[in-house]
Parts: sequence; structure tokens; C-alpha cells
Amino acid sequence: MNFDLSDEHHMFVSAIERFAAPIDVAARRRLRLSPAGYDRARWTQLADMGLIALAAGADAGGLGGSAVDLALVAQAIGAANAPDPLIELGILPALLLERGGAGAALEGVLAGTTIATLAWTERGQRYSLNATGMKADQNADGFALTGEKTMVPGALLADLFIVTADVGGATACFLVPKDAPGLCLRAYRLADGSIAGELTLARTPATARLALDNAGLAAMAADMRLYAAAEMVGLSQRLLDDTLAYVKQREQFGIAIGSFQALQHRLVDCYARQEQSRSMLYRAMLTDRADAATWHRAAAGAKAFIGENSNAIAREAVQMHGGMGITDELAIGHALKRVLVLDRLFGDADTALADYALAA
Amino acid sequence: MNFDLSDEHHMFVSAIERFAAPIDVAARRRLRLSPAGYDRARWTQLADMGLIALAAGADAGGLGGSAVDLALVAQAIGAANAPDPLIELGILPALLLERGGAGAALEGVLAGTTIATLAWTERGQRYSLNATGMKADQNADGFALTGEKTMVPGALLADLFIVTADVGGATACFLVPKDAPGLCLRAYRLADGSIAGELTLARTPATARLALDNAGLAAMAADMRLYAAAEMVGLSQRLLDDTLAYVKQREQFGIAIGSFQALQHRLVDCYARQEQSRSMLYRAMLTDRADAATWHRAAAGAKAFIGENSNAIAREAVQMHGGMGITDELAIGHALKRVLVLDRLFGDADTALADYALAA
Amino acid sequence: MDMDFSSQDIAFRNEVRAFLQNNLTDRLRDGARRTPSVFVEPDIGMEWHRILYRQGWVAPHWPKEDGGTGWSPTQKFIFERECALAGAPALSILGLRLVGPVICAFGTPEQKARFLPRILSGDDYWCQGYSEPGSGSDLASLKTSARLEGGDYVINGSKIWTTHAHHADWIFALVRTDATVKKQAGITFLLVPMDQPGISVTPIPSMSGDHEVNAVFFTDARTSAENRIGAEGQGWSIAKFLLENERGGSCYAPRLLQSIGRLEQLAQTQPSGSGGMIGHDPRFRDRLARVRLEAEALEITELRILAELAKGRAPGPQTSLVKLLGSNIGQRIDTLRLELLGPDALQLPLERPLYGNEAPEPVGSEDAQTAMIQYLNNRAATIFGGSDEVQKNIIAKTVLGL
Amino acid sequence: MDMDFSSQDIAFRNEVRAFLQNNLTDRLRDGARRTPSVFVEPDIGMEWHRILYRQGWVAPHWPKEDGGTGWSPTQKFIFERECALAGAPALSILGLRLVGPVICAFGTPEQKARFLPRILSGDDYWCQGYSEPGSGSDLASLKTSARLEGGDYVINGSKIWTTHAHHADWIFALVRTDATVKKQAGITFLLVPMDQPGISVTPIPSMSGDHEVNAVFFTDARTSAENRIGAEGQGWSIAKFLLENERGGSCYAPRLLQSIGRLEQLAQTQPSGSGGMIGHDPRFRDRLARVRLEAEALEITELRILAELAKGRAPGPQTSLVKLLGSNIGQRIDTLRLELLGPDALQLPLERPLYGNEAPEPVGSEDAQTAMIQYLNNRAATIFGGSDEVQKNIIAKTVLGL
Repeated sequence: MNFDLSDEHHMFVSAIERFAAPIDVAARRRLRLSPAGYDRARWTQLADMGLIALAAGADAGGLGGSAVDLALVAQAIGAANAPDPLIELGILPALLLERGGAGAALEGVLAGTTIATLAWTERGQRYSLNATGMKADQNADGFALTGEKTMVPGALLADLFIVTADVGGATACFLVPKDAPGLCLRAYRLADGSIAGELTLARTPATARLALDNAGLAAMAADMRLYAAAEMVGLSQRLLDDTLAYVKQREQFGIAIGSFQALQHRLVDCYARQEQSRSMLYRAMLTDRADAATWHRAAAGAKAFIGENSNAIAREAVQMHGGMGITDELAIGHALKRVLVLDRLFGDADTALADYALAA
Repeated sequence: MNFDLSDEHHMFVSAIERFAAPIDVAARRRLRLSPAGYDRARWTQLADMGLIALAAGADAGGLGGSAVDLALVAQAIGAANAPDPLIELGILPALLLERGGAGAALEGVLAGTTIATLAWTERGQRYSLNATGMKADQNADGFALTGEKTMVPGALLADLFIVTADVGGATACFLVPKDAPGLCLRAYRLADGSIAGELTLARTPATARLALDNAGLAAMAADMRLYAAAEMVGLSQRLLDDTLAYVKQREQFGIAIGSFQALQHRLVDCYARQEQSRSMLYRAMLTDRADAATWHRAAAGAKAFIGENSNAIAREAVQMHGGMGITDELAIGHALKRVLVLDRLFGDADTALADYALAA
Repeated sequence: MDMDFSSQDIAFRNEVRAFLQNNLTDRLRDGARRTPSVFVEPDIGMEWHRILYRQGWVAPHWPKEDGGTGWSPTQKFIFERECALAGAPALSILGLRLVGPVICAFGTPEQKARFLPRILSGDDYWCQGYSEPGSGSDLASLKTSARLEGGDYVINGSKIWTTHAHHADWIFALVRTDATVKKQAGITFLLVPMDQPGISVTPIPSMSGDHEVNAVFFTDARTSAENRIGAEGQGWSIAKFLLENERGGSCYAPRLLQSIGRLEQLAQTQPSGSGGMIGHDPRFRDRLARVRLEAEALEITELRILAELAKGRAPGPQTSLVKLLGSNIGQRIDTLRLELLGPDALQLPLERPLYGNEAPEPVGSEDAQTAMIQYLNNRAATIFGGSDEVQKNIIAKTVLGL
Repeated sequence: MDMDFSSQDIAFRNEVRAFLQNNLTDRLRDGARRTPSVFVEPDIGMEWHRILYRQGWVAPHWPKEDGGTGWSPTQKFIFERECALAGAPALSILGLRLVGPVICAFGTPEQKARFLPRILSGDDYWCQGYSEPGSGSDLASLKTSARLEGGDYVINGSKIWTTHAHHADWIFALVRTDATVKKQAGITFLLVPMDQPGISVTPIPSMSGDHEVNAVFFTDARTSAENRIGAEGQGWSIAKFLLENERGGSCYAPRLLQSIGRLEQLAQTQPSGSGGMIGHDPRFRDRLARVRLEAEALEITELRILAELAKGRAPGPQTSLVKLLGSNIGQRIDTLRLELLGPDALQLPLERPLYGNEAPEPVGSEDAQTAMIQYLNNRAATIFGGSDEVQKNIIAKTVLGL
């Protein structure tokens, strides 16, 4: 039994800290306010650090990082309040393309030269993975896709869309390049400053179908729940640390507000939540993956639990920062908004909690 | 618009205060520890004060109190932490017998000479009013009842049982005297110190069937929810008042514990709950009864809301009293236990809240 | 006991309803509904302000002789409630509820004549210079200074969280005129014109992307000594008078119940993703029901305070209770709205305004377009105007005697 | 990173499991399960105590030379966990966890020889004289006095919340031997025989109807000066040493998870009254799931502390965190049990014990018979052994640096 980071883990974490350090809040705002909500050059640097390649096995050209490695990386991204959509645009497509056998596309994704994104959300399906509003019809040349998706991450960065669609009642994944005929994208901004999109396809030909069934999609969602939870643990640590620092230096009535007992007890509640979140993250990331049901359940539970705790810590962080907390000028607001987005990635707290409870 | 008590209401309230004052905690314990959990002579006094008669109309030999009158009486019983089961053994049977047209039985109940109780709870039906475990079979002489009931209030005091039973799919009410053949009673103690019973009937003849259908039972339950809520508002006021008094005089580290800000803010939360509970009680008791659905909904909502608040205040009262709070030697513990019972009378918080939400 | 209005009050209510029916245009209602920030934008707010001004109803809280309506507490309550129920824009409180009553109570006849009519007509837009970077809850520690030079006060320092300073013609400010006495005793209340070189305004962007509040910097800014309200050193008691008004909003419930009603409608039409609608999920349904109960109770709590006022009794610190409850219930509603609207509620458009012809197309629905902005902006509800913590300190001390 | 035990530790775990399988009788398990008070009744507890004594496993927390097991922190944890999972009775901590380690650490060789073997064997039953009516969280303000007369201390005063004083042979007590110095400096730690005319014990009935705690009155009670642990005035540092042990329980999760598992079973068999079982009501189901997640997280929090201990690092005030979390999760479980069991959970029998041949027949089920007693008794979990408020003060100061 050992909960200390290995030397290699320490290396990842410090690499991310160094990478994120120059991006202060003002720089983060500028980056997020840019048209695509992010910077492609920065993405290349991230890939060059090998952080995307961690998500794929050595056979597939990756660095073969484990779920533990990836979770610790995601946590470090959160703790640094980094603006990088590593989990949505890096880990997620890498996992899907490797597991779906799309080696050529994977290579570009790992190198950071291709940005791929998964289009799965449908308005009428809320957080369900079942595609019903996008149909794939087989023809002589392969598949053509028709339908609508919403909340497609990184819409203005993506070169390649991985689109879930209904094929005779099952949900399958198809590759559609951004310049495919019939593809129409309407971009909009999300709470974390990233740009998402509504994607409409009209008889748009897919360049490939991934070798991935519903179970494969469910496994990807479980992975993503873990990494979203990990990033939230990092974010809430940052929120708590910044708030502790603030209440120690902010004075009212001649004394630091951190000396008020009512705030102290609430901060202890936040601390307890954070320690419990961290424990739950460790539990989920160290769960044996031999049995898919057990591991999916652990990921669902961790996401529900950590999402609730991180939101609670974020709200307290804002409240204790007073007026400063609701500006866009501190990490606090940025972290709160990122938590709101991650908490709803592949299911909000109600959805994830129900998945956990029903899998018992 | 007027939320002040009328002179008449003030009169009721002071009468109850005077009646309850001699029963300090030690006396209350003795009374509750007695075999029947209560004292029949005290019940007669209560009846002599006209408090049971309030529940019936003048035509039926009562004093014609309104729902507002009865709610204020129940609230005063709670505020006094009085040990008197007025709502279960006084108001409830009076309402049922009057509405069900059982004038002769009603007379004794109003006078306090007959104690009647409603046997409605069934283990398999939880908080539902539908009787399925007690069947009424019609024969030449009337009805004979067979089945089981649980949590029958005042089991060892009751002269007369009003028993709900299934008659061809509908639920009806029957009168069964305590010495009826085939009646078997097993008494047990409830959290508030009262004695309830498991009642078994085997081909027991009923002396009468009340002229009351399912709607009549539902109306009675709505009434009882209001009065249970009212008694809880009184109890939580008492819990809050006692706790405020305690934290002002109890010293630790040389100062009153009420000067600790963390306790102060929690006490403000309790105060806010209590004010909101009182408002909700007023809302429900002043709701126009012309439309049954509206009024039943208001009663369900009030009970769910007030139950939650009263429980929360009771838990804080115990916590802030420290060791003294968990003894049986203060009003605190007695009030908490009574709240636990009332919160489950005619449905716990989940049941009442669902009734409220579904009636929208 | 009863909770009914008198027949005179019902007649008044009907008069208000008829007026609203005839004067509250769809444009105003739409602007109000689609303004997710705490303060309504001036174009919408001032248009409604001028309509009420023409009716003589713009300042119910002023003395009748100064341009108020002469309404009873109950009538004021009914008016506020009906405006909320009809979806009318909220008026800026800065002139009408904050500095106006101060001038009515403490101003000279000349000051009243100069300032009050222009507040009533909407010709002057005001902002408030209270908080400073180092002085939030501990307002009396403020440092912005003013010294008398000839007939002018010369002002140096800065104010923060100044709502709509970028729209304002005037600022009312607390300044320190004497640093040698007890901190509360050295404070003076000044009215200062915004359009002068000594004042600069810097936006403070909120995390929702809105520009509502500002930092205001005073560098040898000037105002005539005639613009001092009350005496030098009287500023603290004026400030307290004003804060009571700011915290005195006692009519949260109608707007809260309107919002809840909207969520109930939406819950019947938003698919849960697992068959049926979100409103049928007992977990969400019960959370929404619990918030409704809280708001229904608050409605009566507000009526109980009104009943006290109507009897001529001072409601006192119970307004703190209403502020505390109202703002927290509002935040619970915001959270439920985010839950309800699912993925669409993650959008956070930066364009403003969201009403009118220039407004961006919403993703999914108009409700979804504003849900996140409302959630983020309304975090301020428990911070500004006396934070939750300040309200709890007040109640603990004055109501509970702790 | 991993959360696996080593193969040696797994071998130890198997040894413990085999022992439990062979020695933990149904009678003991039943007695433990049906004891709804905080402390197990002595007949059950001491029977199990003697079985462990014979095995040499009764005092894992003592130094090996004094009769301890010589186990590593991980082995101690595994033993505690396996006992919890097997449903073993909890041992009285008063001798083994509280006064025993004090005597090991501060006692003379003579004191060790006299007291330790009888604690190990179970021949002496102990109780604790710490709190006084006026001294709860502020323990150092205690007033019970002792003065040396010849070779004896003569003790006057009273103690409160004395668990099982009515069963005890000895009490360890903090007394004031010097009222002229700083309050912490005048305190001495004495061992006092209970069977003497100067001591009287008065039950304090709990609201559950249990008799666990007492008031103990000292009227010229005596104990030999040989029964003083440490020096005069050293009592406060001994008390702190002891309180660390009391608060040091770091293995809440296994018992909590056992209780949750039981509720999950019951939820599948308790009719909801509206068709189906309570466990299918998404509201109840989710509340139960949330508590399970909290307990699962706590299990890892405990393992994280254990991992620190196993590396020889002091876990420090993290035990306060575990106490805070464990007691609150326990209370949430109690509340869910009441909800789950519906009307039957309102029964509150006053007969004791609830196991054995004399036990009253339960109404509905055995779970229902004890649910209310557990709920009521366990309100103490957040009060005794350092209240929530005290734990939060400790964490705020020592962990968060506030």
C-alpha cells in the first residue's frame, strides 16, 4: 500500500506546473477570449511534452500511460488551473481511436498535428450515450451521416470529428473530417471559455467507422468520468488553497477574516470534502479494471461524489472571496466555471449517481 | 391581513400553558414511564377544558373550533412540550366520528369518557391509507373484521378502535370496542414514550361502519398533517428557545458558548428555519378549504417542510447542549423524540413531499 | 387571523394590474426577462422608469411632499408584487431607493430642489461610492479622502464594486474628511459629478462576462461644498440610514415564485435522456418542490413583516432575514435551472444585450442561453448589500441577543 | 501507487480471519449486533475480551513488553478491520485504549505490575473521571480536588458522563492538586478504587432509555499516593496523551460499510407502500448511494493515514478528520435507517438487553427494534470524545493554519 507519487509522477506534475505557470489569470482570459477559445501552438507544445501520447499504448505509437498516470496528469492540469482541454481533445480521442483501430488518425492526434473531437451529445438525449438524432446509412461507398449534435468540444479547433450515430438501433462511431460535404458547424462559447459547437450533418460521408461497440463507448465514458473527476480534484485543491491564502491575508475590522470561527468551521468542511475527494479519486483510479462493471461503477461514483464536493468548495471559495470572487480576475472564477463544465461531462451528478446506485 | 392571535386564541394558549406548567421534565418522564404511557385522569381534565370538544361542530355537541383554532392549540401543546396526545386521541377520533356520523361514540370522546383511536397503519402499506391487510366481510349481523394493524396510538388507553379495512377494494372505517371477540392487542412503546399497539382481529364483529369514503379519510389525513405540523412548530420553538437560553448561560473557556461565531451562525440558520416554519404553518392553516385538492396539497407541503425544519432544529439543539442534550433530563430530548414521531404521522417527509409535488 | 387584503387594497391592486396591462410593453418584459445580470440595463430600466414617472409611481418610498406616492406599506408591497408578477424590469435602486431617500431626509431645501426632480424624471443616473479595496464588510475603515479647498471638496482615493459607474452622471460617496477622530466620526457624505477629469472609471469584468461593476479612481476630483449632505462627520449615520434602505427589500417571494413556476413548466418539456421528462424524476421533482415550499413560506414571512409595518410597528432586523432567505433561495433556483437545462445550460455567451435585434441566437432555448449567466451573476446575491455573514452577525446580535 | 496489502499482511489477515471464524460465537455476534448503545454491555464485551486475552491479542496498542502484540500499524489496522467485518463486539476502550497506554507510558514498574495484568485479563473494569458539570470542552477548568493526607489523596468533587461507572472497579481521574497555579499546571492523574464509601454513583438516563453514563460524586474519597500516575501537576500532559488515544480511532469505515450493506439489503425487502420496495425509490436510493460513497472515501482516507503511519510518519491531527467524518457518516446512516424502516422504527423499547433469552420480542423486525435506540444514542458521537466543534477548532488551527 502506497499513496505517494512515484518519481515519474512527480516529473509529469512538475512538467505541467512549469508549462502552466506563465499563464496567469490575465493570460488565461486572453486565451479564452480568442476566437477559438484556445491556441493551436500551445496544443502542439502540450503534445510535444508527450502528454497526449500517454493515452495510447506503445504499440499504437503512444507512451503507454496507465489510468493512474492519466488521472494524475488531469489532476495536475486542474491544480494549475491550466486552460488546456487535454482530457476532451487529447485523451478522449486518443483512447477512442486506439481502441477503435484508427491508427493513422491516432498518429496525428498523438503528435498534436490533428485535433480530433467526439460529437456525442444530442439535445433530446441529454447525457445519454445513445445516438438517436444522428443516423448512419450504409451505401456503396460506406456510411453517410445525417442529423444533429450539440456541445461538441473544441468545435473551432477540430480537424476531425468522431461522430456517434445510430446504425440499426446500435450506436457506432464514425470519422468525419471538418471539410466533409454537408457538414455545418455553429460555434458557441461554454462557461469555461472553450468553444463548443452544434454540428449538423446532411448525408455527410464518413471516412471510417471505428471498431467500437456500445460497450467500448461505455468504457470510454467511464475513463472520461475518472479524468474529469481527477481534474476537478485538482481544481478544488486550487480553490481551497487560494481561499485559505486569501482569508489569512484579507483583513476586516482590523483582523484577518480567517480568524472568524464561522469561516474556520466552513473551511474545515471544505478541507474534509477535499480530502474525501482525493481519497475517492485514488480509490477509483486504483480499482482493478479486470471486471468492467466494477470499474465503471467506481468511476461513476467518483465523478458524482467529487463533482458535488468540488462544486461546494467552489461556491464557498467565491463567497469567502467576497466581491473579488465574482470577478473574472482571479483563478477562483475560472476554476468554478471549469468545475461546472467538468461536472456535466458524460453525465451530471444525478446521472452519474444513478449509474453508481443502479450498478450495485 | 392579520397574523396576531385573537383574544380567544390567547385564551386557549394560556390555558394550555397553565395546564402543562406543573408537568416538568421529571413528571413527564414518570408519566411516560407509567404502564399506559399516560394518565387517564389527566385526559379527563383536558376534555373538561373543552380542548377535545373544539374539534367537533356545535350541532354535534362540540365547540365548533376552526382549523386555525385547532392548529394554534396543537402548536401550544408543542411549545409547552406537553405529554398530551391531543391530536391523535382527541382531535383525530372527534373529526372521524363526526364526519362519519357516529354521534353516540362522539359524545363520549368529546367528554373524555371514551378514548377512541384510529388503527390504520399496516406494515406492508407503510404510510399509505389503503387498507389491504385488514378485511371486512359482510354477514347477516353486519361486518366482521380479520387482519392486522400496527402502530395503533394509545393502545392501552383506548376503549374504542376505529379500524380501517378493505371492503371490496375500497377502504372503510369500522368501530370495534376493546372487548370485542377475536381482538388481540400487543402493546409496545414509541419514541415519544406513548404506548402503541399491534392489533389483530379475527372475525371480530364491528359495532358500526362510519359513513366515510376514501375522500373522507384523505381529508382527515390532511387535517392531521396540519395539526402534526402545528405541534412540531411549537416543539421546535421550544427547542430553539431552550437552546438560546442555554448557550447564553453555559460557559466554556471563561465565556458563554453563545459568543462563539460558529454557533451563532448556526443558531441564525435555526432561527430562519423556525420563522419559515411558522410562516408555512400560517399559510396552510389559512388556506381556503373550498377546494379540497388545494388544501390537501398545502397540508402535505407544510408537513414535509416543517418536519424537515423541526428535525434540523432538534438535532442542533441536542448538539449545542452537548452531553446534557442526550440525556432524558431536559425538555430537549423529549421534544426531539416527539418530533420524530409527529414527522411520521400520516406520512414521513418523503411521502408528504411527493404528495405535495404530485398534486401540482 | 387572516392573510387577505382589504377591499380597498384589492381595488388598488386592480388599478395597478390595469396600469401594467396597458403600459408594460412586450419589449420591456422581454428586456427584463433576458437580462441575466443583477441590474437591468439602463435602456430598458430607464424606459420603464420614465413610464412610471409619468404615472407618478416612480418613487413609492419617498415622502409624498418630495414626489412620493403617499401609499401605505401594504400598497407599496402590492405595487412591488404586481410589478414582479407582471415581469416588469427592476428599476435601478441607486437614485430612487438609495440616494433619493437620503436627500429627502438629510438634504437642504436647495439640495432637494436641485437633485430630487432629476432623479424622479430619470435625467440623472446615479452610482454609489461606498466600498473600497480594503473596506468591504468593514465599511467604516474607508480611506478615500476629501479636503475643503475654497468652496470645493478635493477628493483622492478609489472606490470599488461601483455598479453602472460607466453610465452614471453622479456618484454619492462616503469620504474621510477627518483622519484624526474615531473612524466612524470622520466620514462625510458627498455628491460628486462624474463628468470631470479627476474621475476615471475602470471596468471590473465579472466571471459571467458582464460589465456591471467598476473601480472608480479619484485624483483631485472636485465637488462643490454645496453638494455635501448633512454635516461633516455625519456620513456614517447617513450611510447606516441608506444601508437599511438597501437591505430593506422585503418582496423577494413573488419573483422567486415566478422563476420556480417557469422551471416547473420547463421540467415538463425537458427530456431526461432515459425516457420521460426531467420533471418526472422524483429526485429533481422533490428538489424543485422543496424550493417552492421555501419560497411559499418566504411569501408569508414577507406578509408577516408587512402586517407589522401596516400596524406602524418597525420590522427592524427582520429585513436581514428576508435578504438572507431570498438570496439563498434565488441561488438554489439558479442551481436547479442549470441542472434542468442539461448540456445546453453550459453555454456562456459574451455578447450583450441578449434582447433586441442585435441579440445572438440562443443555443437550444432562451432559458438555456441565460441560465449560466444568471447562476454566475447571482453568486453576488449573498455577497453584496450586506453578505450572508454580515446578515447573520446582525441577526445573532439584534434578534437572538447573542 | 497502490492500495494493496503485502503478502505478509495478507497472511496475517488470513490468520485473523481463521481465528475469528473459530472463536467469535453466534452469541457474541448477536450480542454485538443487538446492542444499540455506544458501549457494548460488559457481559458480552468481557467475554470477547477474555477470548482475545487468551489468544494474546487483547492489547494491540500496548508496547510488546507490557503485554502488547508487537504488531505493525498495518497489522493493527487489519485486525481492527477484520473484527469489524466479522461483527465482533467492540471492547471497552477504558482500560485497554485509555488508562492502559497511560500506565505503560507514565507508570512506575510497580504500577505496571499491579495494574496492567488485571487490565489485560479483564479482572479490573475501568471508568474515566474527566468531564465535570462545568468542564466539558474546556476540560482544564475542572474543579474536583485532591489533597495529600498521610499516604492518601483525599478527593472531593464530582465527575459527569462517566461511562459504566456502575460496572467499574477503578476510575482514573483528573483532579486539581494545586489551585494556585495556571489551571493546566495544577492537575494530577489519579487511579481510585470505586468500592469505597467516599464514592457514589448516580445514573444519568439517556433519551434512548439506556443507562450508560453516570455522575460520580467524591466525598472524602481516598486513594493511596502510590496510585498517582506521574508527578503532581503532570496530569494535563497525561490527559492530552490519553485524549490523543481516545480520538485516535482510525478505523470507522469497515463498520460503517457493514451498516450500509445491511441497509441496502433491507431496502430491497421493505415495501414502499406505493408499489415496489423502498430501495427502488430513486430519492432513497440516491441518499443511500451518497452515504456509501462517503464511507468508501473514508475507507481510503483511513488507508492513507495508515500508509503514513506505516512509513513511520506521525498522522497528527488527521485523526480529528477521521473522527469528524466517521461520526457524521454514522449519524447519516442512523437517519436513513429510520427512514427506511418506516412506522416500525418508531418503537423504543426500554427493556435491556435486547439479546439473549430475556430480550423482548421485536415489533416488525430486529432491525426496527434497535433503529431508534441507535439513532438517539448515536447523537453522542458528535459530542463525546471531542465534539465536532472541538475537532473543527483543532483542524482549523493545526492543519489549516487559521
